[in-house]
Formats: sequence, structure tokens, C-alpha cells
Amino acid sequence: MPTLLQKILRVGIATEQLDLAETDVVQVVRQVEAKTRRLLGRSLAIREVDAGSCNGCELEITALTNPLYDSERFGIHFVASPRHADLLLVTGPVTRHMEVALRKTYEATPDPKLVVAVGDCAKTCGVFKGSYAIAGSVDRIVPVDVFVAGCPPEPTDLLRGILTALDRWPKS
Amino acid sequence: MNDLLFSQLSTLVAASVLLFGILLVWRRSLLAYIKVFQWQSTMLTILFAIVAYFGNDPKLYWIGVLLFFLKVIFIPRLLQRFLVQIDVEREVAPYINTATSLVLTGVMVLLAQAMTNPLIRLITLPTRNGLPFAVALIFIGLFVIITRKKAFTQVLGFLVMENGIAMLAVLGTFGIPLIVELGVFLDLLMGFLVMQVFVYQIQGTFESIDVSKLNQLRY
Amino acid sequence: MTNMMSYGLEIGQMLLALALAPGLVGLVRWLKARLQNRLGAPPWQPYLELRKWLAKDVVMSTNASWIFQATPYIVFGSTVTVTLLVPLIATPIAFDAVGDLLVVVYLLLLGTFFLALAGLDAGTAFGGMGASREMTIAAIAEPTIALSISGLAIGSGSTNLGQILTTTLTDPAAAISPSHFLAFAALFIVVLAETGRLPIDNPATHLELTMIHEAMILEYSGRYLALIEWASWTKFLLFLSLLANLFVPWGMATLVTLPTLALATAAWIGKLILLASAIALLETRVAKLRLFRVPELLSLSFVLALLAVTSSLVLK
Amino acid sequence: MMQTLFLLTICAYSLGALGAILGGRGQLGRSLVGALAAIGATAGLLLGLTVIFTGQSFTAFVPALLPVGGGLALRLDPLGAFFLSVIGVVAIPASLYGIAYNEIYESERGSLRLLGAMFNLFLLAMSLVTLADNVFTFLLMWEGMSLTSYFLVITESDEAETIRAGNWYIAVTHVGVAFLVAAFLMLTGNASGAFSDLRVHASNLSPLARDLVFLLTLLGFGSKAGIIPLHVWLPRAHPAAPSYVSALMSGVMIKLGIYGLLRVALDFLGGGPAWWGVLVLVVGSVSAVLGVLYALMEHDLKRLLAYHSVENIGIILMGIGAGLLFHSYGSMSLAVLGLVGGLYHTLNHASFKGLLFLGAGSVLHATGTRNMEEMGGLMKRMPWTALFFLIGAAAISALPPLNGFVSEWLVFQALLKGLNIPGIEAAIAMPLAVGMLALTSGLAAACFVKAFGITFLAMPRSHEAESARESPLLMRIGMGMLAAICVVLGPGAIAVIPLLSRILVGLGGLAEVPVSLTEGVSLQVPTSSSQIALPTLALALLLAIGSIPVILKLLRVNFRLRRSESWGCGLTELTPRMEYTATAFAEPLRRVFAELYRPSKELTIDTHPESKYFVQSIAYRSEITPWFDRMLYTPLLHLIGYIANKIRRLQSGLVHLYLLYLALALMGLIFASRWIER
Amino acid sequence: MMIVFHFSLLLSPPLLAALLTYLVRDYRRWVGWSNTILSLISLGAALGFVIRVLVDRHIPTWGLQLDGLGLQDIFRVDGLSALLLICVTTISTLTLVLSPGLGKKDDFSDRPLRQYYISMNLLIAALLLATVANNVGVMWVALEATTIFSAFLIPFKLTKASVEASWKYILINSVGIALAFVGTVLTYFDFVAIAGEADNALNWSVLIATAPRLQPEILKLAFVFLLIGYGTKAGIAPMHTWKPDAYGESPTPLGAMMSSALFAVAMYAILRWKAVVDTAIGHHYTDTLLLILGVFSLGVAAFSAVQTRHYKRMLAYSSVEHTGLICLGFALGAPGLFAALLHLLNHTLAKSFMFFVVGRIEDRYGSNAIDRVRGLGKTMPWTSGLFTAGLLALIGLPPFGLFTSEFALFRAGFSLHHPWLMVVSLTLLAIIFVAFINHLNHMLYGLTPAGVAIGETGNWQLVPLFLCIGSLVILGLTLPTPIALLLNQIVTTIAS
Repeated sequence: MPTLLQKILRVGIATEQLDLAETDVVQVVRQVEAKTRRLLGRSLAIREVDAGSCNGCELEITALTNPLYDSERFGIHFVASPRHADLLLVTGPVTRHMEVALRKTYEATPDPKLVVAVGDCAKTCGVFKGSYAIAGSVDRIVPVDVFVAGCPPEPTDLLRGILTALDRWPKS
Repeated sequence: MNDLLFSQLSTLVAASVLLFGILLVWRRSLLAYIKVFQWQSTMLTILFAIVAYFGNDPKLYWIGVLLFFLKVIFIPRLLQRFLVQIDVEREVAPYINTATSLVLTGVMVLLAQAMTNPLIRLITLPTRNGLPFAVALIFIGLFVIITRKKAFTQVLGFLVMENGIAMLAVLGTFGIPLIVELGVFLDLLMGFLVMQVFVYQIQGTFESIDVSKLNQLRY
Repeated sequence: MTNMMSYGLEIGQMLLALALAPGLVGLVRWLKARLQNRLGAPPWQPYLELRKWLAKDVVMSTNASWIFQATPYIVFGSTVTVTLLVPLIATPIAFDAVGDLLVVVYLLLLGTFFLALAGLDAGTAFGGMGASREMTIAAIAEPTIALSISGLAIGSGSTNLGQILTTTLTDPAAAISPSHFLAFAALFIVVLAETGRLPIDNPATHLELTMIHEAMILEYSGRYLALIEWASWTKFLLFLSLLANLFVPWGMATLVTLPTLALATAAWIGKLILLASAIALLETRVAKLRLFRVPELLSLSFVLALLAVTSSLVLK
Repeated sequence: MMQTLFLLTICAYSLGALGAILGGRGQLGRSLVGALAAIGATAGLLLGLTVIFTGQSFTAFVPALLPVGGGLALRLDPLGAFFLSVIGVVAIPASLYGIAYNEIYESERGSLRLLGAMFNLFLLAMSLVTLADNVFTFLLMWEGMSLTSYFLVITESDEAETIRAGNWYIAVTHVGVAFLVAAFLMLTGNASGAFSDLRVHASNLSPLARDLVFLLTLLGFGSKAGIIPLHVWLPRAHPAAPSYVSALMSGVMIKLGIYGLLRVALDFLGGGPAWWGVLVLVVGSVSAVLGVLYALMEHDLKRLLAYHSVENIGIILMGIGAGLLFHSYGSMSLAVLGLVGGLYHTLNHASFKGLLFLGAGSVLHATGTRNMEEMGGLMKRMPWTALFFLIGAAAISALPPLNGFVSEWLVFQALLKGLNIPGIEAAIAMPLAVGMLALTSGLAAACFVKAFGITFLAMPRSHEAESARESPLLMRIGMGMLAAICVVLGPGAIAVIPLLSRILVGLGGLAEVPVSLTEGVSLQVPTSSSQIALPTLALALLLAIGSIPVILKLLRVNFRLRRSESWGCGLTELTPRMEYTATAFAEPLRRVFAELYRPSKELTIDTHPESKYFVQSIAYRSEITPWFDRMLYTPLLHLIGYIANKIRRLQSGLVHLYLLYLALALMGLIFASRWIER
Repeated sequence: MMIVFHFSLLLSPPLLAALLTYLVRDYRRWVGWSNTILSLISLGAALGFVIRVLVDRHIPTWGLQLDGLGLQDIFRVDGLSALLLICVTTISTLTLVLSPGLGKKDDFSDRPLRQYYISMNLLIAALLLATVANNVGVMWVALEATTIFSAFLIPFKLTKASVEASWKYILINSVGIALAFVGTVLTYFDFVAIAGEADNALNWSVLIATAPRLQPEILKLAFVFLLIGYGTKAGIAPMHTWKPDAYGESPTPLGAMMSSALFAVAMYAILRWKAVVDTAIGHHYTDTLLLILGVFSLGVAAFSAVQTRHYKRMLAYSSVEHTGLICLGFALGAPGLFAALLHLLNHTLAKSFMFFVVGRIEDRYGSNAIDRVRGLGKTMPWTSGLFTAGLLALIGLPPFGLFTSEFALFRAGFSLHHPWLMVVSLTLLAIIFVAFINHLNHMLYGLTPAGVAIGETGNWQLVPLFLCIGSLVILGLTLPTPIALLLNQIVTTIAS
């Protein structure tokens, strides 16, 4: 216990402080924060759907929650069930096997909801295009609000994509 | 003097009745059984006569005569006829071999002595010394029924037992009331006849009179 | 205490509890984030989540029946009722006569019962699994709770919460007995189990297979989810308050005057913050137990409680 | 008035039995038989209530009947009246329910006659058990009750399982009666056998004899009540009987065991040493915990309920044990607390277990199966049955503000007060009892989540469940009555409990002035400030729950609702086979208590003959044999079988041996006669 | 003079019936009816004796004052005899009514049937004689005669099994009864030693008057012989071994007679002798012996019942059980005696009833193996109902009379401070109970074997059977005043 505490104290806060440098990233992040606060009461629940990705995108998505990016400070967090989600983060070219699953996930998410398709594959099916195992890009299956390009996209891109999606949040 | 003679004679005859009982255990041939039984019954008749004479009980003469006709003449004859009909001569090996049986017979006599000893001390009848023999004879009859396998021998054992009881009655009480005595004889006769009928039936249905084979009804 | 005032106090403490519960949970989360060297969401994040849920639609399974719809109300309603029964800042309170410690426990069991049913209602394996685990843990935690209550009841001769508090307040020496400590330790473990904290359940997990409480409410959304989560946060607050007040009642108001109440509220919040910190620290330190190690932990707590009771009986 | 009610009870039941033998078939016949039973039960209930309220006993004596036993003596005192009322409470709904339920027996010839007749006679015998006022009348009625219920159990006699169940039932029952005969006759001694004489004679018995009587009584009545390990017949017989009969047997008949125990231990013997109470308490605790643990492992709905009867009898006995313990220490007001807790739980268990069995019967009626794994989704198909079953399930799980909670609270309070009893036994027994009671209620809740959830919720797991229809009106009425009672008896406890403490007056020297457990709207524990106010609590709860939607509406919260498939992680189709099963639900607890259950496991894997890596099928079987079967009954039956085998060799078939026995007997007795003094 | 007439009214009908049967050759239905009517006359006479005993309050006695024959006061009917007379005549009437010959034509040929009726009537006559005889010697003679007549009847169908059974029966019983005679002789010997030779010495009334002066040593020995002897006849374990065989193989009516009337008379003989011995040496000695044998019988019956495979043999073990119970009752003082006599009455009714019911089952299924009888409930609904009722009565369930008497018996036991003995007995009864229920269920349910016709036949026979079970229920619920008076009178005279 003491060693653990010592270590915690020694490391201090690992999260990148936003006020240190007003970089591009920080601006985006601030915008996200402001928007989520306005639209969703600063609480955005994300359900990630891997619709057949190579897991490159997942690595980047996971990075969002690590101490460095710490998306939680903006009220963004990942949830275990689409029932709890406001936004679906879909990765990968949609394989035949995941087609139904993706559609069902969309069905299962309560309104209002957003869909952000992450990565090149989600839009163009990438190198898997034309494979017999592919059902098509994400927008063929469910309505997509925003595509985030990149292979894989950086966490910043992800945040930007989420931000753009929030623009489409239905006004109540 | 008279009483002493009475006592001696009755004891002697009673002992000989018992002796024939023991002989029954010793013999193996069925025909010999009948002979032994015949002799035993004869001795019993004599005993009745002795008691009738010394005890001044004329009623006992009549009973003695009845006994003679029944047990010395009628029953043995019937038994002999049966033997001729079914053509068996020997008792199969009994449950307990002859030597042991004889030893056990001795034990039973001692047992009877022990059992009747307290009774003998209670009474003053001159015939009392014969009582152990009577009881022993009953036991021997029972013993024969239990250990012998042929239905025929069991019937004989039963008759010997009856003899023992009759001896007990005559020695202990100089004869029981006549009406009872007559009833007993009637029953004895009937019982014997029924048994005899069954021995025939056993022979008929099982083709043997070996009772140890009658063991199908169990549990 | 006049009736009006006492009922006012009741309503007041109910509202206070409901109001503070999300904050308490937010605080724990914040503390935990800090201990993980993260910045974390601010402590008031749960309030924001509540507001969002209340604004969202509900999606309900076609398999589910009215049980699914009634459950959030029952869970929340029973929790609210419990807030009336537990003295938070002042003692004695009007509802001391309505229910005792046992009523508190059984009312919470009522909520758990329906939540487990709702978990089964949609027909998914996760819901069933959550229900099964929740009921298992609730059942084997029960003896410890009862025994801890007995431990407390021996001293005061009553299961009445106000009575227990008064006894401890008037006789502080009794509170420093070994049985008191043992009972506290036992109850602390049970509180972790009942409120779904580490090492028994992980409130922050996303992995269905390790879930207990979360697995039951995977189907819930919108206002139903809000009610259930709020209720469970309130339950957390209530249990911490019980721990704080039953074993360390000092600071509670015994007279209803504004200054004493203010002081009592402050003391109460202070105690809650202390306990919350302890839990945050604990959750940082320990890993989740395998499900089948949980009964072992709970039997440990049972033994502690049993020792508490017997030692108090023997020492008495 | 009482005379009329009594005669009405007797006549209605008798006419019902007679009518059933003569007719009893068809809609009209069934209705008539059921209605007569209901009338009898109503009259009985009213008679019981009259006696309780007026405090006047009802007596009747017919010396011409049963002269050998001292005449047919009947007397209904408040204690008996309570149990008579309990009979009525369950019998009225059960009779009505039975009218509709019996339709399934129409197709089989003859059995409906027997069923109707035995049903009425069963009710009659049970009623008279509570009225009996001398030993012989009591035992006669007791045996009559057992016998008639035996015939009811084997109603569906074309199933071998039913017959086996019947065998178990009548065997255990009869052994119990043997104990009772011994106990009662020891109590009687040279006295007349009238209960009033028993009270006098009991005080002249030596302490050892009193202990013996008590033990025999506990065993005898315990076998009927279903204490562990004498409960073996319960999980077998209850599932086999028609459901409304199970409701009566489980709801009422086993309670008469409690009646008998109270009658003998408290009334006749006037209480005893402390260890009596401790023993009853221990027996109760063990029965409660083991009962519920075995219930958890059951997937036969009715057998599950039967095991719960064992559990609840345990809880009742815990209350009564605590009462006896206090009684021995002379704290009469606390004794009343424990006893009232037991009695109230008796009433409550009658109502909710009756309800649950009727509900299970309704399910059985609709689906034709008792196996929970083949049910599911009945909530939508049988909404009324589901609602009533839910109320029963909540009540038996002791959820406030229903009735089960109140009595469990009372028992808890009694046990907690028991902690103040000096002595190391109490210091060990009492905390354990508290823990066991708590564990019991927790497990019961878990078990009923399983029972209700698996049976009624989610998707139907079989075609039968899919096509199930709600039960006929009369069956729903029956269930509805009991459900209403369960609800009312919760807050209504404040009205009932003073009556309960009043019926105890005079038993074993309990105070002439009844101890009041209530004050205003709250239940108040004597010599303690522990209290609950159920009506207020119920109101608060109702208000809290009811006001939420209103407040949410006021806050203009989003109330839109969309229906969609269950979230199954994107499964193509969620089929019933994927649902959580009852077995799976109970699995964690089975693992936790594996030491107790000691399940047998059997895993068979069939592989392809060509390669062992191609698995064709995997079969997994796991069974639980209760330890009392393994440790107690199997050896006992083996022992009897062993001796019987030895004894049977006596009859070897050899006449020589037979004669040898005769000779040996003769010799043996001759020698024995030497040693026998005159 | 009236008395002679009364006695002859009682005793002559069976003899007359036997004679008639012997003389009338072909007209079998006529034989059946005449037998029934004559047995009713006996029954009437028996009732007359009950009235004499109860209402006139004197003991009808008759004898011939002839020297040397011992015929003084040879017939004597006190309360005990009256009770037994009722038992015997009732059962014999029932037996003759339900014997083959009445009712439908059956497959018995005339010759065995005639033999059957003759033997049966002689058996009844012997039983009546044993009951009314004052002279214990005559009683012995009559009882020995019953063995002989019943032995004739067992192999009615002349199968191997029946021959075997009858051989065992006659051999064991003859030996046993011979031992009883030894006991009788020993007592007489005692009497003669004390009071000198007397013709009427073997009269029970005389014996009991002289008893206080008799010598204990001899009486003790004599009683052992008597107990073993008559106990063989009654089927007390371990002398019961003939019972399963004889009951199992004999024709149904004989089974009924043997298990009820014959058994009752044997127990009667034991009770008579017990009274004499008790008067002489106090009741502790006989009580102890009876308790030993009683509990032993219960034990043997209990464990044998578990394993039995034939339902008639099962009834035999039930008889052993009840023998044990009655022995216990005899040993339990006045209340025990009351209970035992009531039990004797109940058992007589129940057991003979049971045999008739079982006879119907055996006729239908053609076997007395339990395994072969399945689906009885569907095959013969009424008979199976009666069978169930009878079996429940036999194992002592209410509302039948045996429950009452067993209760009274155990009450006597507990009040006399034999609690452990009673507890053991209760346990053994419970084992019997379970075993019988098991066998019962095995027979009642399941599928009727192929070739067994379904439906009742000979329905008129059900009427007397229902009367029988009805009286058992009445005896269970109440005790008719005459019976109560009779029993009380017996208890006061025998166990004073």
C-alpha cells in the first residue's frame, strides 16, 4: 500500500493539461467539451462497435481513455450496452457476420443517437473491398452521421469526428 | 410293601418303554421301527395294567385294552401294509447321525430328570419315579420327528410321543377322566389316519416320502 | 420536537440524501481518477448524467413485461423510503417508530428482488447472470447484516436506529469495545458487497462477464436507467451513512435547532467524505475477486460479525 | 350460534363427501362438492373467529361415539380456533379453485369420486383435529387426516412416481403417529385421556418422563410439520398431489404439527427446561436453512415450493423455540413475542404458500408441466396468475410491507431479545440462529427470483408454455382471495397480533392479561423500544413509488418509449435456448454450498470413431442427493432389509426346522420360567 | 331341560349339516342353502347364550351326573365363551354363505365339494364344542379335532404345494397340541396330588376354584407346555411357521375360518389356562411369558412382512402380528385384557373378511403372488376398494375397529409402565404398516396382465362383505352396549 501511494504521488497527474499549450488538439477538445455540455449535459456515452476492423482503430479508441487523454474529464465515457449509449463508434468494413449485429446495435440504442464511423475501412472498406466476406461500408447498414478518416485515425481525429457528429444532435 | 412293589414294577416297565424309544433312534429299517413301536405299546399296556391293579382303578383296564387293540394291533398293521405298498425299506440319512442322536437321547433323558426332579419331590405317588422316563419319551418322540426325513418316521415319532404322554398321564395321575381319555383316543386314531392319508398323498404327489423335499413353500 | 418540525426534518433529510448521493459517487470516481494519475471527471459529473438520461428515450425489450417498467419505480421508491428511516443528521427522528434497521435491510432487499426480476425479464443471458449473482451475494451477505444488527442491538437492547444512536451517544465507552470494531469491519465488507464496490463488483467495468449489478441493468435506458442508477447511488450513500452514524454517531444533532443541524450536516458530510476516500483508496489498491472467492470474503465478514456478537455477549 | 356453525361445518363436509361418492362428476357435481367444502370451511372459519373474538370455548361431548377412548370429546379453545381459522382461510379459496381445477380429472373414471370425497373428509378431519379434546379423538382425527390426505396425494395414481411419493408420505406419517401414540399415552398414564386430565397428570410426571414426552412429541409432530430430517415426504408428496390439495397440505396440514407441539409442550406440559426451547430453535434453524438450500436446487416448481414449506416450518419453529426458551426463563412477555411470531408466521405461511401452490397449479393446468425449464413468458399469457404468484413470491421472501416480513420481523426480534439470556448455550445458539434466519430469508428471496423469473418472465421455453392460456375464473378467484389476504395481513398485522397474543393466554401459565405487542399503528416489542409501523411504512412506500411518475411528469421528463428486441450483443436471433436457465441461476449457490450438496458429476464425451478430436456429443449430468437420504434413510432401509432377509430365513420351508423352533421355544421357556419370579 | 335344548340348538346344526351333506348327493344348491340356514340357527343360539349371560346374569351349565365318565357340568357358557360363540358362529355363517356351491356354477366337482362341506361343518362343530366345553380336557380334544378336520380341507385342490402345506400344518399342530396335552396332564397331576382324584377335576370352574391351593412349581411348568401347545395352534412365533403355508395354500373359506375363528378359539384356550395359573401363582409369571412371545411375534411378523411375495402369506404374517398384539394385551392386566378381547373380535371380523376379498382376487388373477396382481383398482373396482379398506383396517387405521382396540391396548401398556416394550411394539407395527402399504400399492396400480378379465363378477357376494366392513367401521366409531357389557363381564371374571 505505501509503495503504491508513493508511486501515485511521484507520478502526479499524467493527463495532458489543456491549459499548458493552446494547440490545435486542445481547441478541438475544448469545443467537444463545450458542445457536450450544451447538448448532453456534459455526458456522452459511447458504445463502440467493431464491425470487422483490424483492431487498429480500437487501439486508438482505447487511447482515448488512458490517463494521457482521459476522455472522462470531458464527460465522455464508454458504456457496456447500446441501451446506455448516445453515440455509436463503428469501426471496420462491415463484415457479413457483423452486419446484423451492427443493425441490431443501432436498433438497440435509444434516441436521440449518433453514429460515427471510424477509419477508412468504415467508409470504403479499405483493402477488404470486394471481399466475399464484406457486406459493405457502414453507411450501407446504418445511417452514419460522421465519417472519421484515417488508418487508423488519431485520437484527436476521433475527438474531432465526435465533435462534428454532435453538431447533428437533434434539437429538443 | 405293596407300594414299594408298585413303585418298583411301574418304574421298571416305564424304563422299558423308554428303552424301546431309544431303540427307535438306533434302528434304521422302517420295518424295525414298527416292531419297536409295537413292543413299546405292549409295555405301555402292561404299565396300564400294573397301575390299574395296584392303584385300584378298574377303568384303566378298559383303557389298557383299548390301547392294546389300537397301538399293538391296528396301527402297526396299517403301517406294515403301507410299507408293502410303497416298497421303501430304510430311513434315508437323518439330519443327525445315529451316534450323535443316541448321545443326544441320553442328554434328553438327563434333561427330563432335571426337569421333573422338583416335581417328584412335591408328590407322594408311588409311581413318581417313572415320570422322568415319560417326559424323556416325549422328548425323544419330538426328537425323532425333528431329525428324521421320512414322513413315515415322523408319524412313528409322533406315536412315540403320544405314548410318552399316555405314560405321563397314567404314572402321574392314574389316568385322566374317562371322557377325556376316550376323546384322546378318538383324536389319536383320527389324527393317525389323517397323517396316514397324507403320507399316501405325499407319496402320490411327490413320489417319495422324503419330507425334506417338501420345501417349496418358503418366505 | 413538534410534529411539523420532525416531519420537515424527515423530508429535509430525504431530499438531502437524494441530492448528495450523485455527488458522493462523483467524488469517489474523482478520487479514483486522481489516484490513477488521471484528471478525471469532476465530482458533479453524475448529476449531468442523470439529466441526460432523463432527457433520452427509453428502448424496451419486446420480451419484457410490466415488471421491467415497474422495477425502476419500485427500486427508487423503496430507496426513498429508506432515506426516511435512517437518521442522517439528527436523532431521534419521526420515522424511528415506523421502521428499524431490519426494515431498512428488507426494504433494500425489496429493490434488489425486483431488480433481479427485471434482469431476467428481457430473456438475455447477461440479465440472468447478473440477477443470479446479485441474489447470491445478497443472500450470503444477509447473515452478516443480521448479526451486525444483533451486535448493535445487544448494547442498546433495540433494533431501533434512534435508540442505538442514542445509546452510543450517551455511552461513548461502549463504542470503543472490541465487538464494536469487529462489527464495523464486518459491516464494512457487507457494504462493499451490497453497493457493488470492489473487490466484489466493479462499478466501472465494461466487461459483461465480470458484471454483477451492471449486468442486470444492461437493458435499461433513459429515465428508467436514471432512476435505477440514482437509487443505487442513494443506497451507497445510505450505507455509508449507516456505517458512519451507527459506529461514530458523534456530531449528530439531538436537538432541532438551526446551528446544531448545520453542524450535524457538516459532520455528516465530513464523515461521508472520509469513508468515500477510504473506499476510493481501497478500490485503487485491490483487484476484483473471482466470483467464487466472494463468498469466502463474505464468510469472513460473517465470522467477524459472529465474533462481535459473542464477544459482546461474553463480555457483558 | 357456535352450535349452528359447528353443525354446519360437519354437515357441509359430510354432505360434500357423500355427494362426491354419489355423483361428483360433471360441472354441476364438481361445483356442488366444491361449494359444500367451501361452505364447511366458511362455517369453520366463522366458528374459529367467534371463539377467538369472544374468548368463549365451544364444547361438545358425544359419549356414545368412541366409548373405548372416552367418548368423542370436542372443545374449541382459542388456540384451536386459531388453527381452525387458518384451515378456513386456505380451504375456502382452495375449494373454489378445485371446482375448476378438477376438470382435468373428468376423463379418468372413478378417481374424481374418491378425490371429492377424500377432499371433504380431509377438511373435516383437519377441522376436528383442532377441536379434539381427548387423546383418542385427537389421534383418530389425526390418523384420519393423514389417511385422507394420503388418498389425495395418490390421486394421479397412474404414475409410478405418485405411488412412491404416497408410500413415503404414509410411511413417515405413520412413524410419526407411532411417536405421537407413545407421547400421548405416556402423558395419559392411568388418567382418562381427556385433555383436562392430561394437564393435571403431566405435572405429576417425573422430569425424565416429561423430557421423553416432549422429545416424542417433537418427533411425532415434527414428522407432520416436516422438520429436517423427517421432511422427506414433503418434497415427494406435495408435487404429486393435485395443486389445491398441495396448497392445503402445505398451507394448513403441516401447521397442525405446530398446533400439536404447542398443545403438548405448552398447554399440557406447561413448558419445560431451557433446552427444550434450544432444541426447537436448533431444529427450526436447520430446517429453515437446509429447506431453502434444497429448494434452490429444485426445478420442479411444486417441489421447490414443498422445500420452502420445510424452510417456513423452520422459521415458525424458531419463533416457537425462542418462545419456549423465554418461557423457561420466566420472561412471559418475551415468550409471547416468540410464540406470536411463530403463530403469525403460521397464518402467513398458510396464505402465501397456499397462494403459491394454487399459482403453481394454475401454471401446471395451463402448461401441463412442473418443470420450470419448460416454462417462461407466462407473464403475458397468464397475467393474473403471474400477478398473484408475484405477490406470493414477494410475501414468502419477506419483502415489506407484505405479511411474510411482519412475522419474520417478530421472530427476529424474539431471537435478538434471546441474546440477552445468560449462559454460554444461548450465547452460541442465538447468534447462529439469527444468522441462519437471515441467510434463510436471503436465500428465499434468491429462490423466488428464480421461481418467478424463470417461470413467468422472458420468452417461453417450450411449446406448451407458448400456447398457455389463463386459467378459468374460479381458479383466479381462489388465488385472488389469498393474494388479497397476503397483502392485507402485512399492514393489518396490528389488528391481528393482539388477537394472537390473546389466544396464548392461559397456555402454560402465560399471563392472564395478554401482553400487547401493538401500540397505535406500530408493532412494539415488549421490554424494548424496537418497533415498526407497517401501515405507515406501506403508505410511505406507496407514496414514494406512486409519486415518482408524477414528479417526473411535472419535471417534463422524456416519456417516449420504443420497443425493440432484447440486446443480445447483436445476436442474429435470441432463442429461448439462450435464456438463463433455473439451473444456471442456482449454479453460483450450488458452488458456494458444494460441501453440503456434494453433487455427483458425470461427463460423457462421445467422439467420432475415426478421430478423438471430433466430438460428437457431450453429455453432462449432475445430481444432488440430499444427505439425509444418503446418511439416514438409505442405511435405515438397508438395515430393515437386512434384518428382514435374516428373519425370512426362519421360513425356510423345512418342516424339521419348524419343529425344532417349537422344541427350542419349549426348552427356552422352561428355562426362562425358572428365572421369572412370580 | 331348556338348557339342553339350547346347547343342542347350538351344537347340532353343524353336525346335522354334515350329515345332510353326506346323505344328499346331487343337489348341491340345496346343500348350500341348508348349510346356510343351519348355520344361522347356530348363530341364533349363540345370540341366545349372550342374552342369557347378559340379561339373565347366570352361567348356563349342563352335564350328566354319571360316575367315572367325568361328564359333570361338561358344558358351560360364561361371558368369554359367549363372546367366542359369537365370533365362531358369525364367521362360520359367513364362510358357509360365501363357500363355493352357492351362487354361480363353478368348476368344482361334487365329490371334493361334499368332502369340503362335511369337513367344514365338523370343523365348526369342533370349534363350538371347544368353546362351550367346561372340561379343559374336552376342550383339548375339540381343538385337536379342529386340526384334523381343517387338515382335510387344505389340499382341496390337491396340488403339490397344498399337500406340502397340509403336511406341515398337521405335523406341527399335532406336535403342538400334544404338548398342550402334556400341560393339561401336568395340571391334573397337580390337582390330583393336592385334592385327590376327581371326575370333574378338569372342569375349568373346578380348577379355578381349586387353583389357590395348587403347587406353583408344577403349574409353572404346565403353563409353559400349554402356552407352547395352544400357542402353536394360535400361531405365536416361533410356532407360527405353519401359518403362511396353510393360509397361502388352503381354499379361501378355510383360510377365513382358520385365521379368525380357529385362531380365536386357540387364544381362548390360552386365556382360560392363564386365568387358572394366575389365580394360583399371580399374574406376573404368565404376563412375562406372554410379553416375551408377544413382542417376538411382532418382530417376526414385521420383518417377514417386508419380504413376503404372496398376498395370502402376507395375511398370515398379519395374523402373526395380531397374535402378538393379543398376547401383549393378555399380559397387560384388566385394561389390556379388555383391549385384547376387543381386538380379538375386530381381528376375527377383519381377517375373515380379508380372506374372502382375497379369494375373489385369487380367482380372477389365478395366482396369489403379489407380483402377478397388477392394476387391481381398474380390474375389480369394488373388490379393490374392499381390499384396500380391509388392509388399512388390518394395519390399524381408523375408522376401523382395530385402531380402537390397538389404541386401548397401547394405553394399557403405557399405564402399566411398559413404555419401552410399547415403543418397540409401535416401531414394529410401523414397519408392518409400511410393508403392507407397499404391497398394497403394488397390487392396486399398474397395468392389468393380459388374460385377466376386467369388471366385477358374483356381485351378490359383495353384500355380506360390505356388511362386514361396515360392522368394522361401527366397531371403530362406537362400542355397542352388549359387547361392552360382555367384555366388562369377562374382564371382571377372568382378570379379577
